[in-house]
This record gives sequence, structure tokens and C-alpha cells, in this order.
Amino acid sequence: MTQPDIRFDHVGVTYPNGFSGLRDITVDIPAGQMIGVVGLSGAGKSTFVRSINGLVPITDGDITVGDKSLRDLSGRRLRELRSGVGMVFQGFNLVGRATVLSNVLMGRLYHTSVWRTLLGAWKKDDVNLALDALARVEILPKAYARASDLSGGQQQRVGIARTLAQRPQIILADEPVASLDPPTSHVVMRDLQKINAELGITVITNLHFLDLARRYSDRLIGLRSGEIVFDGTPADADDAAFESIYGRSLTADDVLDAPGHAAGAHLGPAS
Amino acid sequence: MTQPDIRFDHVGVTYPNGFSGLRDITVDIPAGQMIGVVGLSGAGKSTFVRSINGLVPITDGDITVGDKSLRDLSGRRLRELRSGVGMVFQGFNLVGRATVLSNVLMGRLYHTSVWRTLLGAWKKDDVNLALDALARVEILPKAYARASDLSGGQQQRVGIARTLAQRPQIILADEPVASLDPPTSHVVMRDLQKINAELGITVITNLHFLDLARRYSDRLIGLRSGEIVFDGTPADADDAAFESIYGRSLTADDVLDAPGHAAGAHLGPAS
Amino acid sequence: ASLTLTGCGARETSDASATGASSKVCTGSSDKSAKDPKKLTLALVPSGDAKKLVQTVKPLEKALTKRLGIPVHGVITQDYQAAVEAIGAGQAQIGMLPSLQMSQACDKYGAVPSLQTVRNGKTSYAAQFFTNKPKKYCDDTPKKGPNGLMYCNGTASGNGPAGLDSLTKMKGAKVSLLQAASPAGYIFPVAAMKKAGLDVKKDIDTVQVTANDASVLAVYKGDAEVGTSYWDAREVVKPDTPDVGKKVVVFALTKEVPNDGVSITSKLSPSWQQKISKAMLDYSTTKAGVKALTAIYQITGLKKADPKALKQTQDTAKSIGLG
Amino acid sequence: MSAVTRQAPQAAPPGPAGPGRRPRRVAAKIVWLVITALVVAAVWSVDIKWSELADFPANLWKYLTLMFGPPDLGKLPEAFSATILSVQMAWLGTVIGIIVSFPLSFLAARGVAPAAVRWPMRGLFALIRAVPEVVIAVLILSVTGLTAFTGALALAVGSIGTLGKWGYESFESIDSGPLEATASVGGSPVAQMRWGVWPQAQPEVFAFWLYRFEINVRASAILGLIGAGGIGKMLTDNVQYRIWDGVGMLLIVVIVVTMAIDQLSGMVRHRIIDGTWKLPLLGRRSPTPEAKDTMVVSDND
Amino acid sequence: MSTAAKSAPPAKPPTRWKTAAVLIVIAGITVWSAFGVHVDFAAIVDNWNNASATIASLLQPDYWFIPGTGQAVLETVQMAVIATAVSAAISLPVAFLASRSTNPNNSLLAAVRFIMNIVRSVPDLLYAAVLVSVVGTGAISGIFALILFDFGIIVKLVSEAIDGLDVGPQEAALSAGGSWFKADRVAMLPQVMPSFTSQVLYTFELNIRASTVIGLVGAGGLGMLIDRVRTFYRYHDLSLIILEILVIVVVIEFASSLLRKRLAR
Ligand SMILES: Nc1ncnc2c1ncn2[C@@H]1O[C@H](COP(=O)(O)OP(=O)(O)OP(=O)(O)O)[C@@H](O)[C@H]1O
Ligand SMILES: Nc1ncnc2c1ncn2[C@@H]1O[C@H](COP(=O)(O)OP(=O)(O)OP(=O)(O)O)[C@@H](O)[C@H]1O
Ligand SMILES: [Mg+2]
Ligand SMILES: [Mg+2]
Repeated sequence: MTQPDIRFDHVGVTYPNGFSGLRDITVDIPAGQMIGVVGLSGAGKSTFVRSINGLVPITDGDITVGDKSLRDLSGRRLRELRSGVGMVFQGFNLVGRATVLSNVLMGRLYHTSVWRTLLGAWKKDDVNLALDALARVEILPKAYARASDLSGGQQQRVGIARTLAQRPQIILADEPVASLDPPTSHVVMRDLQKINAELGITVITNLHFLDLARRYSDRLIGLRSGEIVFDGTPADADDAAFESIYGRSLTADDVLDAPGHAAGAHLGPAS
Repeated sequence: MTQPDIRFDHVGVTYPNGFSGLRDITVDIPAGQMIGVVGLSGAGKSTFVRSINGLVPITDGDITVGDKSLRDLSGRRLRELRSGVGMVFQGFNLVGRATVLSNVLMGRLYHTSVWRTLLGAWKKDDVNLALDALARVEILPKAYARASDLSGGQQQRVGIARTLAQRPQIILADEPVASLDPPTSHVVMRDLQKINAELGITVITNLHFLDLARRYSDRLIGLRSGEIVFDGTPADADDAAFESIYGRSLTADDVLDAPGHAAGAHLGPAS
Repeated sequence: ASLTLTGCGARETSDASATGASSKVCTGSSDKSAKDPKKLTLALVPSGDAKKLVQTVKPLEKALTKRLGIPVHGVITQDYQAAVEAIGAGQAQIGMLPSLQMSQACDKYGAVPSLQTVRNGKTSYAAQFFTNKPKKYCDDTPKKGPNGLMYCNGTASGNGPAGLDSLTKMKGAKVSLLQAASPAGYIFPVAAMKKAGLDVKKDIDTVQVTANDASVLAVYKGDAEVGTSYWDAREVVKPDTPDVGKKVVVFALTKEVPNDGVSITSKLSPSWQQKISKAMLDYSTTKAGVKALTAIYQITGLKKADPKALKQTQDTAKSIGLG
Repeated sequence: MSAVTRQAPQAAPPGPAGPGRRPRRVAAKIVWLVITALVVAAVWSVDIKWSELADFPANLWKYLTLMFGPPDLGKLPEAFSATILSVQMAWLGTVIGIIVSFPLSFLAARGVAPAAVRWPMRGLFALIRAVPEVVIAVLILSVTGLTAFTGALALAVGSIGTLGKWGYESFESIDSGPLEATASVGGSPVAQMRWGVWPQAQPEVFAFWLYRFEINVRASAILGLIGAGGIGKMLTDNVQYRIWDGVGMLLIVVIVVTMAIDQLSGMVRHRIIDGTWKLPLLGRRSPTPEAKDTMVVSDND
Repeated sequence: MSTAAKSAPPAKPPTRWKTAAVLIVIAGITVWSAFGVHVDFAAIVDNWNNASATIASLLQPDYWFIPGTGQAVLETVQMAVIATAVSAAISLPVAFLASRSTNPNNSLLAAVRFIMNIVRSVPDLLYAAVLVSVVGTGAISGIFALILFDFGIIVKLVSEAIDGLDVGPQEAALSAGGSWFKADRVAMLPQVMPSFTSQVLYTFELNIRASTVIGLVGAGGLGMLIDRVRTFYRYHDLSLIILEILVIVVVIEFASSLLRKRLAR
């Protein structure tokens, strides 16, 4: 049972409105790596991970996942590929009105027949798989709660359980810890890290925070304006790397009283 | 022109469903301080700041702002108080379909007559004030854009400009940097700090991240389960303080391979 | 109506018909202080093709305008209640209405039942039952009447009642009826059916139509087996469907229905009521007038209305639980 | 497997380790049972001759060919002017209905007016909806006579009932964030309505206005019966006399005109919501599912 | 924030004239319509109290008439229940086909929307009249007519609600390898249930009210009864019937707001 490698070959993504989301990306992601993708808002992080399961169609070059080329993959064959690629969404993308379990069972959709889907008559095996996934992320007791009743951190873990229930070979996580508090963020990141370590699943994680990315990844990819500006180990990610990724050095920002606030002289409290 | 002090006197907030959001809070906030409020999700941070302008009614004790007691303040008198207290919301609370300028002008509502409000016929002075506020947060060029067309960071700054246009004596900011990337977070926090320093406005900021709170506040207040568990300078906020606020030490979390994930033994990738 | 505004309820004084008119015959009223009208509206409820009515009413409008010296405008409404309410409120001053609505307009709003129409020398007519299955309903073989249309059971004369024995055969059939307010299309036929032991609600299958010739067409086109209308609405349809006289056979006539006529609103002064009545009477004696009136409702003349005769329709309606 | 980390992520109550029992959801089951029983009872008790359905397809085909094979082109001018009159009646009725219902529906919305004002308003809307259009029309007719204006007024009154209801429902379903913002700057109730509620409810309310206009065009058919003219009159004239090809012609005109209106109104609506013009019959959803709105109106607690 | 000089405020975009143009067009259409229907406000001023007597009697229902309405109310409710159930069942899938969010097939989408537009354009009265000719009078054509009105309405309102749903969960289902059908079923259906339920209840109310139209063609129910009492000026009876409809409308309104509150949380 080998995990597939992911290969970007001069990949470009141009959105229908003409905007280039990714430009000429060539990168190799061997199976089993834990990758952190960092960059400013709008740098193309989401576009990068979403192109891997075809949620964003690529317009130039090619991506291969294992031996399958993503170019022109569609219909049943695309769904098959997707069933092997789990995705954890920043906004959780849960059905708030459905139970936690139903949400996790969504990971089994590819393997469920149409009529079972229609009736919501899930296979016993799938239900067990889903319950196991919930146990793994430690929210089994919430299985029959409404997803909308969960706290943010719990919802994010339901998202991860859904991905686990899918039994994927690759997990893509698009900012899985945005708007979680630090302890919960660490829990989620460690979960992903453990899944990577124990099950050998390739994990690609978009992160806003360089420090989290540094701590939990084997390898960092820095994006800026749709191009790769950094690719290396966390140890390599020094201040220069930060500057190339974020467009300016951290140090300058840390200066308390930055100059240049000319305006607003008469903006004082009323009366 | 003196800024008002804020005084919490054995304040308790019980939500209509019986849940205690705040318990027996007694704290003194002298005018002109820059305060960071930290705590886990659900600790009561939002409840704390929202009680200051009466968005959440207090059920025990009393809050005094300057010489006014909040207990039983209502109608025109409550509106008057609110007009002096600016609020920056986590979710921005902008009217997406209105222009940026209209959103900022909403800060002037208290000083605008009914018919001007109805027609949206703002006073020239107010428009200038709003434009100055936009200039101060450096998004003046976007004045006539639809608020929904702005990026998250820009929207947050519109929220701050709205508060500035209000010419408040106190600014309450409920997680103003959640879901912003680090550089933008720093920009927003420095803005608030500058407003505090230059105009002497009291600024109370809820923050998820202890590091941001430490860096930008004169004083930290740590909440847990509706109670104050820490109150001191950022320098005092050591690991023990962290543990009291977040319920566990950071260090234990940082252990890479935390044990204890029993379930999911057969959760491997699909063949 | 009782205007004691109890706000919570009032008993419908159905058999006294609001003003206790069942004992008295309503002759209408007028408003002596009313100013002279500047224009008049004439409301017509079509008993036939409304579109043709629009054309044929033109000469009538013109003649009345000339005689009365103020503009007269004809409006067609498909709804009896609408016409009566319009006259009651003075929104229409003249109404050409069926007998029932003339009595109602008088009872409710004091509208003067002024003239009644004359057709074939009669001020009454029979309502007819017709069918597209003559074999089932005719006891004798259908014969051509003087107008070239087929009749059986002695209905060719047009004088009711006739052939009512055959009504019992209608049990279970589809029957096209007009709205409940139509004397010839509903009230008299249903009263006749009731006498023959048929319950409209249970024993037949109603196809609702809103005009007499539509009823004929419904039977002609097979949408219903039996239909009801005034005698003889088939003539209106004949120009468009020449074989209607063969396919649709009249097999029964009800007792005589008082003719329709002209009501005048009570919101006019007596002199104006007189003036209008006279103008219409006058016109109906001229050659052009006869031609125009015939074109509208096959009217051959007008004469002073007999309120007592008119009331028969109301009484018949009451006999079947209406009114 | 240290105990510390074991409990750490779960500050939650130490509930059962298992998934718990599947909830029974009794209330939902009862509701479904009642609904099913109602439907079954209705089907079982209603007086229907199912046998009549046997020749439904053949009959339908027959009438369709009568109407459209081919429609009576000679009736085109009449059909067109009847439809235009109906559109005029409907437009005027809708405009008057909006002018009256708009302020009233604010008074009926929760959080705006006290219950003593709110409930009578809602009662008024319900009452108007309970009165059949024909009855409304006959009442108005005694004031304005047998004219198309009566038709427009009847539609206006009818519109107040529905528009009022839709209005307060959409005012109540807005996101509370901007409303909170207007409150926190000290805005008066009027200011909160104008800037906290209205901008958010606006697209939905516009949509309802346009939709009601569409309904009014069709509803004007009934008013034709009482002498208001328009498609209703032509419709009954032709249906009564089984002039099916005339009906077909009228139908084509009505469909073309209402579809044109629908497209125009869809365009306007798109403009209000997305800020771009687009014909509703065409066009796909924008490929960015992370709608911008989610940023603006992200929920607050 | 850097040294960027305080930039001048941007020129105000010229939106005023666009707003003015739209307002002028609306005013123009209104004036045109006003001429078309011969607006006569003077008549309202002169005759406004003409209707008062009728309204006064309409305010006093004749409660003794209640038994007389039983059969008709029953018939109306029967027709409304059946029509609502059937139309709810058929319009739900069609609503999914008519929404851009749930139907990825552009041409199918356009076709469905086109047909639904036609279905909605046909006046209620015409459906009723044609159905009476096709199926004959009676409850069955009434039910058919109601189903046709409801179908158009539910599909329109629900597909618009679907357009406004969060497509995130659907995306999640797709990225788990589900087909569009499965994703719509699992991720979109639960989300749209509250608005579907409230629209179905709304059409139920409509069906009760539409009995007037249905009655005009002889399909029975309250509509025929209304016709009967009003043409004989039995306004107290008419008032009672309206009161009965009002009670049904209010009950439905209550049920609807209750359900909405429960489902929408
Ligand atoms: N559907 C689309 N159409 C056009 N442009 C798009 C679309 N989706 C994204 N973009 C643009 O592509 C660029 C990259 O977007 P992407 O979502 O990949 O950024 P990101 O790095 O994930 O940012 P964030 O941290 O804010 O999520 C952005 O400038 C964005 O505006
Ligand atoms: N309207 C309400 N009714 C009942 N309980 C409420 C309400 N609002 C908040 N709570 C509860 O009060 C507690 C404190 O909420 P609060 O919003 O103040 O937390 P917070 O510290 O701001 O959390 P977060 O970081 O997630 O925003 C939470 O447990 C929450 O569930
Ligand atoms: Mg992103
Ligand atoms: Mg909060």
C-alpha cells in the first residue's frame, strides 16, 4: 500500500476573471511528508492546495497524484481521486443542522450508493469508521449533537474526523487553526502531525502563522503572489525567509511607534 | 476634558438562559489605559467588554463610566453613553452593501437628526470627520467602495475608522485581529496603541493571543469561566499566569508526541 | 341591513331579505335633492358573448347620449354582484339586469325597477334544458322548430313548463349550470330539478359556466351532457356553429321566468329617473332602437316593469334555499 | 500515556466515552405522523372520481393542440393590449401596496415596535389575506366604479397583506451584527432601522416586491370578471366560448411579457445583491464559494 | 501604516445620476400605468363612504351560519392538504435543479428555469378553467390547479433560498469524492429545510385562499360558497366565511413561525 507522490509541473492557475492565482509552480511532494504552506493573505495558499484535488481547475502545466494526471480528469475518475484526498476546510464546512456523525459520514460518500445516500441509510461499517474517527479526535461523546452546537475547536475536529473517515492517502488542510485559540490550535496541529506520523499520510497544511508552521512541519513552502518564494526545512526559515514571504521584516513591524501617521489631528474625543 | 474612569463593582452577568457569563467582577480601569483582555474561548471576554456599553445588560453589581452608573440606564441616556464608547467588533459588523464612507458615518448617528438619518443626508462636518478617520487608518482611497469588496484587514480598519469618527472617550475592541494575518494584526494593534497614546483614549482589547496582548497592552486582564484570574502588567504574565488563564501549561502541549490517542487503530488509508 | 354595529355578530335575516321585502313589493326610491348628473354609466351583464356586446352597445350609448344631452357610457361586467353594487353606490346609474338582480338592487339599494324587456311579445320566458344525447332524454323524436333548431318533448313553442318529467334521467349526468344568481341558468332549472326529486349537490355533476351561450357550447362540445339557459340561447351560437341546432336538442322547459329589464339608481332625482326611463322607452319604439336592442339581448321592445312579476324569481330562489 | 494530556484537550465534562445513545427525536416523529395522517385522511375522504384521470393525457393533448395548433394570430393585438392593461393595473397596484405596506411592516417587526402595535399590525395583514380578491374588488367598486382603477386598488389592498408579512419576516431574519453596531454608537431606533436593518433586508424585500408584481399581473385575471378589464376579461370571454386558439394567443403574449418582466427584475435584483448586472436565465454561480459576505457578516458568538 | 502621505479623498463616484435615472424610469412607468387605468382619486374622495355600509355588515359575522360552511371548509382543507403535499414532493427536486448552487449543468439549469417561468406566468384562473375542461369539474381539477400554482411558487422561492445557501459543506462533500447528487442531498438539503418548510406552509395558506379562484370554475369548496352568499348579498354569512379563512390563516402563520424558530437555529 504505497502512498502517492504529488508532483507539480509548471502549474499555472488563471481564474476566469483573468487573475493569476498560481504561476509556474514546479514542486515535488514525496509521500508521507508533513508540509506547511505559508504566505500573506491572497498569496495563493488556498489555490495551491485546492488545485491538488481539482476544486480549482489548473490552466497550465500538470499535477500528478501518484500515477494519475489531474489534467482533464473529470466525472467518476475525478471523484475517485478526490475520495483519496481528504480536505480540512478553514471554515469547517459542516452542515450545522445535521448531527456530528452525519457530517463525518459525508467522508464516506464516494463509497455509498445513490439510494443509501438519498435515504441517509449509511452502511454499518461506515458508521463504525466514522465513530472511530470521532474517537480519534476525542469528540466521540458529541456524535449525536448538532454540529452547530459545537465550539469552534470542536467543529474543526469534526472536519478532521470527516477527513479521516474518508481514509485518504493525502490530507489537505486549508488554515485548519484560523480563529482557534492557541491551546486548541496546538491540539489540532498535533492531531494532524500524529496522523502524518502514524499513518504515513501526506499532510499539506496552509497556515497564516509562521511559528506554527515552523513547529509542526517537516518542510515549509512559502508563497507570494502565486509563486514559490521559499522551500525548505523549518530551520532554514530565518528572518530573510520571512522577509521574502511577507514582504517586509518582522523587526520593522515590532517597532512600537512607527512613523507616518499624519492625519487625524482633530480626531479627539468629543467635547 | 477629562476621560472617564471605568469601575466594575461586584458585577455579575447572568444570561436569560441562566448561564453566568461574568461572576463578581470588581476592577478599576483608570482613564487612558491600554488594556488587553485574554482568556479561552467562552471565558467571558466578549461579555466583559460588551457590558461596558450596555450591549449586554448586567444583572448584579454596577458599572460606572465616569460619573454615570450603567444600572438602569436606558433610552436617550444610554444612547448618549454609547456615543462616547466606541466598539470595534470581531465580525466587523459592517453593512456590506453600503459604501465604506457610509459605514464610517454610522459612527455619527447619535449626532445626526432623524430626517438626515433617513435620507442619508450627512452633515458636511461629519463627512469630513469620517474622511479624516479613513485617512488615519489609511484606506481613504476606498471611501466609495462597497464595504463587502474589501479584504478582511481593510474591513477591520473600516470598523476602527467608524469608531474614531464617533470621537469616543473609550474604545472597546472585541478580538480586532482574529482572522487577520500577522503583519496586518500588528498594523491594527499598533493603530489602537497609537490612538491610546496620542489621544489619551482608554482602549480595552479582547485578544485570543497572549503574545499580542503582552506586546501591546499596559495591563493584562485574564478571564476564566467569567472570573478574573489574572490582573497585572505584561511582565507579570509568566507561565504560571498562562496556566491559570488557559488551564494548562504551554509546555505540556508542546510535547511532540503526546500519548493518549487510543482509538482508530484500523484507521489507515484505503488500500 | 341592520347597522347596529355590535362588532361581534349579526344574524343573517335571510328569508326576510334584509328589508323584510318578502311581504312587500319593492318599487324603489329616489333622491329629491340630487344634483343633475353630468354623465351616466350603463352597466350590462352579458347573457351572451361579452365581446359582441361591446360592439352592439355602441348604438344604444349614442342614442341615449343624444336623448339625454349628457354622455352615456356602457360598461360590461361579468359579475352580477358587481353590477348591483355599482348601481347601489351610484357608480352606475342604469343597469340592464336579470329579474333577480332587479329585485335585489331594489331591496338593497332602492334602485327603481323601471322597465322590463319584451321578447316575442312576452315579458317572460322559459328556461330550457338541452342535451347532446337526445335519445336518452326525448320521449318523442326531436323535430325542427320554427327557427330550424331541434326540439322534443313539446318544447318548440318556447312556453314553459314542458317536458319536466324527463329531468329524472339527469341523475349522475354532467350538467352545465350558470352561477347561482342566474335565473334561467340556475334558479329556475334547479327549482325544477328539485321538484323532480334531484339534488344539485348530490345527484348531478355540475360544470360551471358564466354565460348562457357558453352553456350551450359546453354541451355542444361534449363538456357536459345537459345544459341550461334561457330559451333559446342556441340562436346566439348558431352563426358560428351552424350544426348546433342538430347536435344540441332542447328537451324541457321550466315555468315562465320574468324577463330582465332596466333598473335605475336611487341616487338620481325623480325627474332624471323619469327622463332616463322615457328615453329608453322612446328609443325602443324606433326602428333603429329595436334593431340595436335585438342585437344586444334579442329584445324586441321595452315596457314598464311589473315589480310583482319580477319578485317571482326571488321567491323561486328562496324555494331552493337561496336569497 | 500521561493523564495530563489525556484530559487536556477535553476540558469538557467527563461524559461517557462512547457516542451516547442515538437521540429519539420524538417530537419530530409525531409531527411527521400527524402530517402523514392528515394527508392520508384527506386523500381517502375527498370526493374524487379517480377514473376521470384516465383520459387526462389524451384530453390535455387535445386542448393543447386546440390552443397552440396554431394560436389565433388575429387576436394578437387584442391579447397584447389586454396584457398591457393588466401590467399597468398590476404595476400601480404594486406601487400603492408597497407605499402602504412598507412602513406598516416595520411596525410589525419584532424589536422595532412594542407588542401592542406589532400584533394588531400582523392581524391586519392576516385579515387582508383572508379576504378574497373579488370581495375586496366589490367593496372598492362602490367607491371607484367599474374601472381598471378599481382593479389596481384591489390589487394594492391584496398586496398589503402579503408584502406586509414578507416585510416583517425579512426584517426579523437579518444578521444582528450591523444592528448591534448602530446601537453601540448610540443611534436612535429610527437610525438603527435605517442603517442596521434596512441595508441588509433590502435585496430580499426588493425581491418580494418584484415577485408580488409578478403575482399581481396574474391575479389581475380575476379582476377582469368584475369589469376591470385586462387579461381576465379576454380570458373569460375566450374560455367561456371555447375559443381555444384565442386563449392560446393570449397565453403566449402573457408568458412572453411576464418572462420579460421576470428577466428585467432578475437583472435589477442581481445588481442590488452582487453589484453587477446579469440575466437570471444565464450565468453560473461565481467560482469563489467563499463568498465575500461571510467576512462581513461573520457571526458574533 | 507607513509614511504614505495623507492621500486626498477619492472623487465621489457619479452614482447620483444612476439613482435618479432609475427613479425617473419607475416614476415614468407609474405615470404611464396611472393613465392606462384612468386613475381617479377624486372619486375616492367623493365616494369613500359608499362602502361603509357593506364594510359594517362585513364586520358582523353570522355565527349561526357555521354549520352551513362545514362541508365547504372541509372540502377546501382537503384540497389544500392534498395539493400542498403533492406539490411539496414534486417541487423539492425541481428546486434543486433550478438553483445555480446545486445544478452544475448550465443548459439543464436554463431549461428548468425556462419551463418554471412558463409555469408561473400562466394565470391561476386559466389553469383552473383549462383543467375543468380537461378533467371536468370537481375536487380533482381544483387539486390539479392548486398543484400547478404551488409548484411554480415553491420552486421559485426555494431555489432562490438554495442560491443563498453556504456552499462550503457541499464543497466538502464533493472533495470527499461525492457526486453532485450526493453532495446536494447530504450537504444542501438539510440546510434548505427551514425555508422549504416555511414556503410549503405559505403555499398551504395560499391554497386555502385560492379557493375563490377554484370556486369560480365550480371545483367546490369555500369558493363556491362565497360566490353563492355574495351574489345574494348575505354579507354576514360572507363575513363568517372570511373569519373562518382568517382563523386558518392565523393558525398556519403560528405553525410557520414556530417551525421556523425551531428549524432555523
Ligand atoms: N474564484 C476566483 N476568481 C478570481 N480570483 C480569485 C478567485 N479565488 C481567488 N482569487 C484570487 O487569487 C489570489 C489567491 O487567492 P487564495 O485564496 O489562493 O489566497 P490565500 O493565500 O489562500 O489567501 P488567504 O490567506 O486570504 O486565504 C487572491 O488574490 C484572490 O483574490
Ligand atoms: N446570549 C447568550 N445567552 C446565553 N449564554 C451566552 C450568551 N452569550 C454568551 N453566552 C455564554 O457565555 C459564555 C461567555 O461568552 P463570551 O462570548 O463572553 O466568551 P468569549 O470569552 O468572548 O469567547 P470567544 O473567545 O469564543 O469569543 C460562553 O460560555 C457563552 O456560551
Ligand atoms: Mg485561503
Ligand atoms: Mg467573544
